[in-house]
Amino acid sequence: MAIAAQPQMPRVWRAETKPHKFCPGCGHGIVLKALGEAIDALDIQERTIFGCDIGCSLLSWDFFNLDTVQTHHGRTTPVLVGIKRARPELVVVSYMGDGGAYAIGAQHLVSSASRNDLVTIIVVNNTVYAMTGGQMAPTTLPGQKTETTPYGRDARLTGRPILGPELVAAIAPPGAYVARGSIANIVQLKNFIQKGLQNQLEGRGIAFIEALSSCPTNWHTNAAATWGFVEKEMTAYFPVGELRTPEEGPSGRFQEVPARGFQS
Amino acid sequence: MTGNEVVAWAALAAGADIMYGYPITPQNEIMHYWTRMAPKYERGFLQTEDEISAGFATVGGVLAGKRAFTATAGPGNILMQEAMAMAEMMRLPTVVVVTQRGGPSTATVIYSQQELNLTCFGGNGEGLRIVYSPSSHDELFLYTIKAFNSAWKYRFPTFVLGDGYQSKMREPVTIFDPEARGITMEPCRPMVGLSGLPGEERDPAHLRNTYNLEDELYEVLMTAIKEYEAIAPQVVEWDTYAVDDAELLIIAHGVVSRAARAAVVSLRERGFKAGYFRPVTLKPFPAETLRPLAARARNLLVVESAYGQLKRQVQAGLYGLETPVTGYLRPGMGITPEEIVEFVHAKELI
Amino acid sequence: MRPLKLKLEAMGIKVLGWETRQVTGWGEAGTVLHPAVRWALHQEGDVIIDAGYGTAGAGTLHLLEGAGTASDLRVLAVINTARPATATVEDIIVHVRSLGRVDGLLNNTHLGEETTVDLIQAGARKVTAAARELNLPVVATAVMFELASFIGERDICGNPVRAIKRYMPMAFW
Amino acid sequence: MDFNLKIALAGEGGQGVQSVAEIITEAAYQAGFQALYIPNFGVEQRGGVSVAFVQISREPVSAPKFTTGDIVVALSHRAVERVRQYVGEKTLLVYEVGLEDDVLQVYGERQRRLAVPALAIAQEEMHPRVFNVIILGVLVGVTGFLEHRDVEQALERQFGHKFAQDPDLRELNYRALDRGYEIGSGKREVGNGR
Repeated sequence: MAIAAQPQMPRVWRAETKPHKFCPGCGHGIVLKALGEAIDALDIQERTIFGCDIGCSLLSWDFFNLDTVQTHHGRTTPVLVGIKRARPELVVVSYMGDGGAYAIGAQHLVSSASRNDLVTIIVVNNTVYAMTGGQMAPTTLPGQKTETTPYGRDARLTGRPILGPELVAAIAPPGAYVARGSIANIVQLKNFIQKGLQNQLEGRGIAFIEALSSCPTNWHTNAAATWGFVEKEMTAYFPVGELRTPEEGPSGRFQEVPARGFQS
Repeated sequence: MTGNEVVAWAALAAGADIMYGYPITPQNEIMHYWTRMAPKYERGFLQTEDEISAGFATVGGVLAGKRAFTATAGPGNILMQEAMAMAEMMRLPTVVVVTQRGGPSTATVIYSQQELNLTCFGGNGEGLRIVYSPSSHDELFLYTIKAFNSAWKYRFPTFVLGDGYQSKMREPVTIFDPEARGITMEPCRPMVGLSGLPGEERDPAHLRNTYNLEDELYEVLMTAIKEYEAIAPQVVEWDTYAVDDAELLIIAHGVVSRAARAAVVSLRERGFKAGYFRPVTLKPFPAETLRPLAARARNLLVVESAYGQLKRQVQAGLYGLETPVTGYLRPGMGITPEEIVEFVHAKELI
Repeated sequence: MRPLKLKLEAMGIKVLGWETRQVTGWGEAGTVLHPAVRWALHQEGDVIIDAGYGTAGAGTLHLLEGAGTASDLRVLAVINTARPATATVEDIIVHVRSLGRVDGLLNNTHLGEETTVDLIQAGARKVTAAARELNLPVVATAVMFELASFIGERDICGNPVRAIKRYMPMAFW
Repeated sequence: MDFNLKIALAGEGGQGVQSVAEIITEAAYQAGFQALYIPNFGVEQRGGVSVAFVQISREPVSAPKFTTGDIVVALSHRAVERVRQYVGEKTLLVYEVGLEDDVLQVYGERQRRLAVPALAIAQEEMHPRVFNVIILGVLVGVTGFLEHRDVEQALERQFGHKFAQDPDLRELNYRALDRGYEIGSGKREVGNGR
């Protein structure tokens, strides 16, 4: 019997819940593949806890053969930080969209970055709130049409897209790992995520990886236009690459100071 | 010691593993004492960026199988409700100590009993929680320990509803090792980070709070509701004094019940047949116990430092009874025995 | 359409889309696309695509493989003049122009159970006037079965009448 | 014996009324009484009048605050006005003698009262920092239910770390306590708990 060649699934993927339910052309499947391969490569399936947010990321709640908790919108990082502080031997992955990371959960991101929490955060940036039907997100590009910016995002009124990795890179103490990958380069993305997990395993600090991703359903784009948007429009605003390796200090103003206190 | 110190010692005695918290008055000293003791007893602490995070990190702590808790008040209690709604949905044994302050909004940092509604019914759900309302430092100690046990035994989010007065006042307290009093701490078990390779040696734990269909949610909720109703008789607690022949029943909870009890003593000394009833658990509410007592009385007086939050619970619990219910309602104000006695006479309740 | 999926399938219509129970958290509201939708134009037989509303208008069709080249694809703007946003000829013209590719209009003027013949005919006049300005045909006026006999085969402007049974009230929205 | 002593103390921040309240509560508890102390905390604690409520009883104390005090202590101009709501007909008002005019103006001649020259004693005979310990001594003296030993132990608990650094300080505090006690015991009318 002839069988069409099937792309290899990462070991940690749960076959019983495949095919997954993301839309055709959605980037989530690719990001989760990169994550799966990274977990496989590090052989940490038995001690990895996966947390997903609200938004399309929640569709990954039964995606892996991993203990998984689906949390509230923007609250995945605090839950996983809570787990990590209680059980430091576990590896925790906080998975969410750009809305959860940069809007409703921004305070948690900033604070976890400042604390250098031992958590690996993966943010899927598709420039829209997809689950709710394509509203403007913190990452919507200037001029981009969404359901709440029907005439295009006017940056003077609604601000410019948030640069998440740049933000984290600016404030996280040494030991942090920060990168922006893209579904257009899955090998590189997997490499970034693996380094991010490694960073947690070594107890060095926070790991933050943004993945440029696609939402053809809410972009209303065909395959060619989808890839064009990810590779040209998005990367023009969101440059891909590593922003911080653990050896580097923050890109923002930062001065290493010895511990100090009041004279008693 | 102060009540906040009592809570910290109680959590330590209960074997709490980790506290997550965010500063707010009048809760702060719980964190202060905990952070001083935690390293000596190998317990954890994380100061979070807000109460939303403190609540969710507590959720994370219990998911990891640890006796985790947090403490808050007023506006912080509002933010905490988001995580507690998740705990309610997912049956997570979180413990929250609330030190009520004046409300609404920022109001005062001092004292009130205005967080009864929020603590019992906060969140977008049915209020499947256990809420203890202690009235003394001895009880604050006891019920903080009990909160951990009830939470882990019954798996409903559990609250100790204190207040600013209890937090800040100093009175004698006897602290003890629960084991020495025959109290066995309910064991904790993790919900994630289980042993065995998921997918091969066991199924992965896939925990969610989101459902697809009305029917699906309904089934989950009704299971929880029925369990809550089934355990309620084991959980519910109350206290009474001089109720057997009471013509006037004074009902109060928390620190106010001390004034209510003293008022009853004072009325009895002068020959008036007054009695006192105190719900120790506000959720579940001891309506079944209160009903026959209330039916026998000629008047009911609800005394609270809020404008009818307890009174509403009492009236709901006594629906159908004809005994008139009067309220001495002082939102955000402390209440003394003398005031209650004066009110009783002024309104000719006895 | 998700709530109607099983009912329509019982009538012999193949519905490309998820059932509500299959997708966690989307309820009736999510815009998740079933993979089969992408290949809808490659199906045998008549294919009806409900593109819904939205800023993309007919641009939603970009999600379908072959939408740009399918020779027999027709895009119809369904107009209900009882809706405030398309209540006047001018508003209908603006609306249709905002949609992108449109090949014809369909007068679907109604007020649910309270629809009257006069309302439908008034709608037909507006839609026909707008179509003339847009240089598009009016392919039909939709009339619920109960009223179809009062109008006949053509509406007051001479557009063909399509008698319809309304299923959408059984959908969530 | 029915014994439920209610004391309210008020003064400016830094006058040490909370310390006095804490020490007397601690001493009462060590002496076998039930005792409850609650500060009037909150926004007022910065820049406002600092008020402390102490209750000492044989039975567990009921409500943490009270309507009328048995003894009310006012140590500043603002405090005299602030404690008005706690002063009843039978209340003994204890105050710094320099506030005599304020007290007479607010409470009149008929109010039971005890003026204490604490400021003068502290400044002239001792040290300004023991001002509040003199007041503590007055309270111990006027109530008479505490043994000297209980109060000294409570003082040690509160200030022991300071005494260790400067032994003269202990002697100074004990002297202040004695001096206040003399003044107070001359006016012993309430709280004869033993």
